[in-house]
Amino acid sequence: MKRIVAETAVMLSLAVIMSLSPYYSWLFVLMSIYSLLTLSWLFMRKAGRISMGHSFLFGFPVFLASAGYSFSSEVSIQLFIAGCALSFVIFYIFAEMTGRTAFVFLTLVFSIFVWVSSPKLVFEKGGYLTGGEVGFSFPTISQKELHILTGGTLTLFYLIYRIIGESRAGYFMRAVGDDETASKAVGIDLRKIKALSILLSGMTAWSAGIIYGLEFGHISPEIFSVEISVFPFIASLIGAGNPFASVLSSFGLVYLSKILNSMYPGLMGIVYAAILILSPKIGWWVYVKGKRLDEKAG
Amino acid sequence: MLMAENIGVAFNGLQVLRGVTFSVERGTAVLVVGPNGSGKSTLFRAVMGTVKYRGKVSVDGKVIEGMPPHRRFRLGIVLAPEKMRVAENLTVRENIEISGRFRDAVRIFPELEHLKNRKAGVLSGGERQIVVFSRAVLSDPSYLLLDEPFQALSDENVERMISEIERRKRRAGIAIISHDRIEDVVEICDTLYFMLSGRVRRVIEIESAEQAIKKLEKYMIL
Amino acid sequence: MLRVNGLMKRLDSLVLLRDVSFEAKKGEIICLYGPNGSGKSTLLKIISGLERADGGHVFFRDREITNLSPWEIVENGIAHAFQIPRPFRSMSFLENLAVSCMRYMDTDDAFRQAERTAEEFDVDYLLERSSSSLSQGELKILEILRAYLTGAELLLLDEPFASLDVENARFLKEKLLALKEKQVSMLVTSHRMRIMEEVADRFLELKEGKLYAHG
Amino acid sequence: MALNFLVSFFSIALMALLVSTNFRIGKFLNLSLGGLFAAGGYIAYFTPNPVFAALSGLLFGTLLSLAISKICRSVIEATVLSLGAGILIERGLEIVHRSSYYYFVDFDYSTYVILLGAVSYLFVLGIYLSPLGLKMKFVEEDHELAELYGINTGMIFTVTTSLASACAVLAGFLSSGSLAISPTTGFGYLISGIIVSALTAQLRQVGAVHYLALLAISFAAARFMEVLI
Repeated sequence: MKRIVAETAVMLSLAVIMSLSPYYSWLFVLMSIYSLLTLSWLFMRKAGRISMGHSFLFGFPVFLASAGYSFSSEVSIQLFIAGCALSFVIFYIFAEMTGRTAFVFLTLVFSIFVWVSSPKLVFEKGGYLTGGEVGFSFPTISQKELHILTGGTLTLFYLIYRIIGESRAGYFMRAVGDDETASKAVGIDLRKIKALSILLSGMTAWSAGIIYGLEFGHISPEIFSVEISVFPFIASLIGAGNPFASVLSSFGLVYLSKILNSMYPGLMGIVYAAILILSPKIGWWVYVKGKRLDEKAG
Repeated sequence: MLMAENIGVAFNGLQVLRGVTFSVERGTAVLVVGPNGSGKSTLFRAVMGTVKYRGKVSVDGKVIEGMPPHRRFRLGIVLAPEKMRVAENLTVRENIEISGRFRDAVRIFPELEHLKNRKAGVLSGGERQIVVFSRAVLSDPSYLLLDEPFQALSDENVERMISEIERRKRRAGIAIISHDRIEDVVEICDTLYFMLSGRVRRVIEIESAEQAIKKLEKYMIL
Repeated sequence: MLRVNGLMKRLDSLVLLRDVSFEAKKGEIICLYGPNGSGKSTLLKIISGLERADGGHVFFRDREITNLSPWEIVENGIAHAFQIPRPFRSMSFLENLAVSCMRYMDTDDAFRQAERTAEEFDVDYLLERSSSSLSQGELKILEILRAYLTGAELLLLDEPFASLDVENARFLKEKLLALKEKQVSMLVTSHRMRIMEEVADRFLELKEGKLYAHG
Repeated sequence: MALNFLVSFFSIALMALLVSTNFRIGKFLNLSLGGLFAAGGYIAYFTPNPVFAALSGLLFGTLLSLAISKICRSVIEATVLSLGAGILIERGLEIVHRSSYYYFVDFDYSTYVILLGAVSYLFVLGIYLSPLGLKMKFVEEDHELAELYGINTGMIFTVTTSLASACAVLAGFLSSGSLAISPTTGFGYLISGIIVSALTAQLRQVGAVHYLALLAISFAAARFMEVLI
């Protein structure tokens, strides 16, 4: 418990310090969005599912909402809710349909599919074409409000993550993450736990999506890009699976990408690529856990 | 002679084999027994090169360190792996023809003839075993490693297998891991290795089947 | 208590179980033996819901439980222990046991219950060990106690003695007898007849998917 | 119109073939093929030489397969590594071109894609119908078993990955005339290839039959997939 309080205190003080300058406030919001994305990914990872298509969970509702915003705020809200429900259902169906390995492929391929096909969404509005590669606009709020909203959301979901870890649901999620068959055999309702972990993951990602929209005032198909999909994987790889370290490494990665991309656009992509290529060497813990015991018992 | 000296294997930091020495001469057969998890299969796989190991493996005096399994195969070492490993989506015929002529297999096990176009994945355990066994034997190995060949096998086929092993033994060295039918297998073997938690605990020269079984019963429940 | 009636299982064209029927009484230990591939494990998996039956019925305490999902069957009081132990690898011995109890009690009570049970069975020295550091014999104990702690009245044990040496097998045998004193019924597959003769009340032989009763 | 349809049909069929061979023989989903395709377009823009395109693909494929066999132990690891390689190419290309987002080349070889696709299919079918076919089927089914029976799986893996990479670069090179070239050009092709080969995999066929089915399904899917590419 002490540790959770200390970790939260660190995050809150970061939030306060970074609110002092407008640039850093903007950066803090961006870092928090990515940290939320990582947390969201960790919720699913806890129940044993490695998602490589998290950009879909993160981007789909807010993408729909921004398309709806071209018409009215009501349509936007309705579409957002529909997007949340739909993305939850799709991920749940994926998790029911597939084992661990196939889930990685399916989510990855699906998110690339959405990324490639989302620019096809174009419609005419008041004589102008909107959508396509450019995307849609989204309402904004003042930077101060956004800063407080973001800091609050991040702290909230971090606390939820940590508190769930100590609870019955958290133990069940870990058990399912370790071995689905054995979990069934000790009476854990696999469907419920899968649904729970996807729901928690979704709630985190959806909130991050809204904040993303509010921060940029604009959503383009790039919200589904492969880089966003693999970001949480990379961040938790560097954070060695520890939630606090993963949140901090998300902060660090965003900061690094700002520095590198201002030196040379695309440079951060090279860093991501290098980490992915070396991941079997440095991220053994991500992969190794899924393996069954009899493989090593020979 | 096929010789494995001081073989050590570790998976994820867990020692599965700790300095095992093991050898088979041409013209002899050895039986390896021990409880599950004692490292028998891992020993065979180290000899075949499908797991990483420390130590030295040599065949007919030639050291074969760092050689991938397919080159060891070409030197005449053949492993019939455990768990009835067949290529499930290929037919019985295709499964066997990878190493030799199908009709030679039919000569040992006549029932293969009417199974030939069936996919290996739908075979029963016993049928799979004869596919695994004939595939290994047909490549005419100098050293044959059989991992649990008698599992789930009918009595008739056990006899066919044992007489085929006896026939092969004249020219080849044969090593067998078995839980089942130890009384029958001991009859055709010359040496018995008893393994426990990654070590060879006893090497018994078999003089008669009864004597060997008696010694073995001190260590395990048969 | 357990009644199995005309159970059938096919795999493509292959018949794994044909018309298997038997009954088990409370507190009884039944040993199921037979050659490899005769369908022993499949039978256990069907009873515990891990595999589906293609025909026939399973009743437990007069309720039909055929083809329910595994967690519903655990709810009814049947638990399965695997042949190759499947511990939750990120957890300690204690946590593994506690997870089992959490189905019906809150987390703090679950940990206390797990500790108490470990003491009862003289394995409390293992509590803090991580499950990846346990030996084969210790893993078997973990597997069986974890199944017991789901609140089961019938345990399905798949080859509990298969990978144990003489010493560990004796140790495990004592634990099974201790469980028997608590009136837990067991259906055990094994081909180590000598040790089973000291434990089992009754033997059933499964051969090519058919069941034969023996003294 | 008919010609256009044939071009997209063979583009999709070719990508499906590359994805499928890599997955079945190499045991990984090769996600670098999209990046390689885009790289083909860039080569067409800067040094319009098909031999150079093919050779650079071959070199890249060889490096990729060596990296995978050195450090990867599972399908997922290999797939993630290939994704990293794909992003590496894509970002590399982004750094190469800074002036504008799209490039256009002033020649159009895109009809040759039909030839490349047809030749690739004939080549693969030929191998599967030859005595080498049984060995390939064994590699598809079970790497270790194939290795135990004297098949050099490492060599087959390297050759398959290298040839597939060369093919992907070449396909991108030939298609460049009909495309707006950008670093992410290849993803549409890649994703259609993956979808087609995933659909075909549901039929659970092996050997030559599988590749014929792949061609048939590409034909059926070409109309729907055209929008993606």
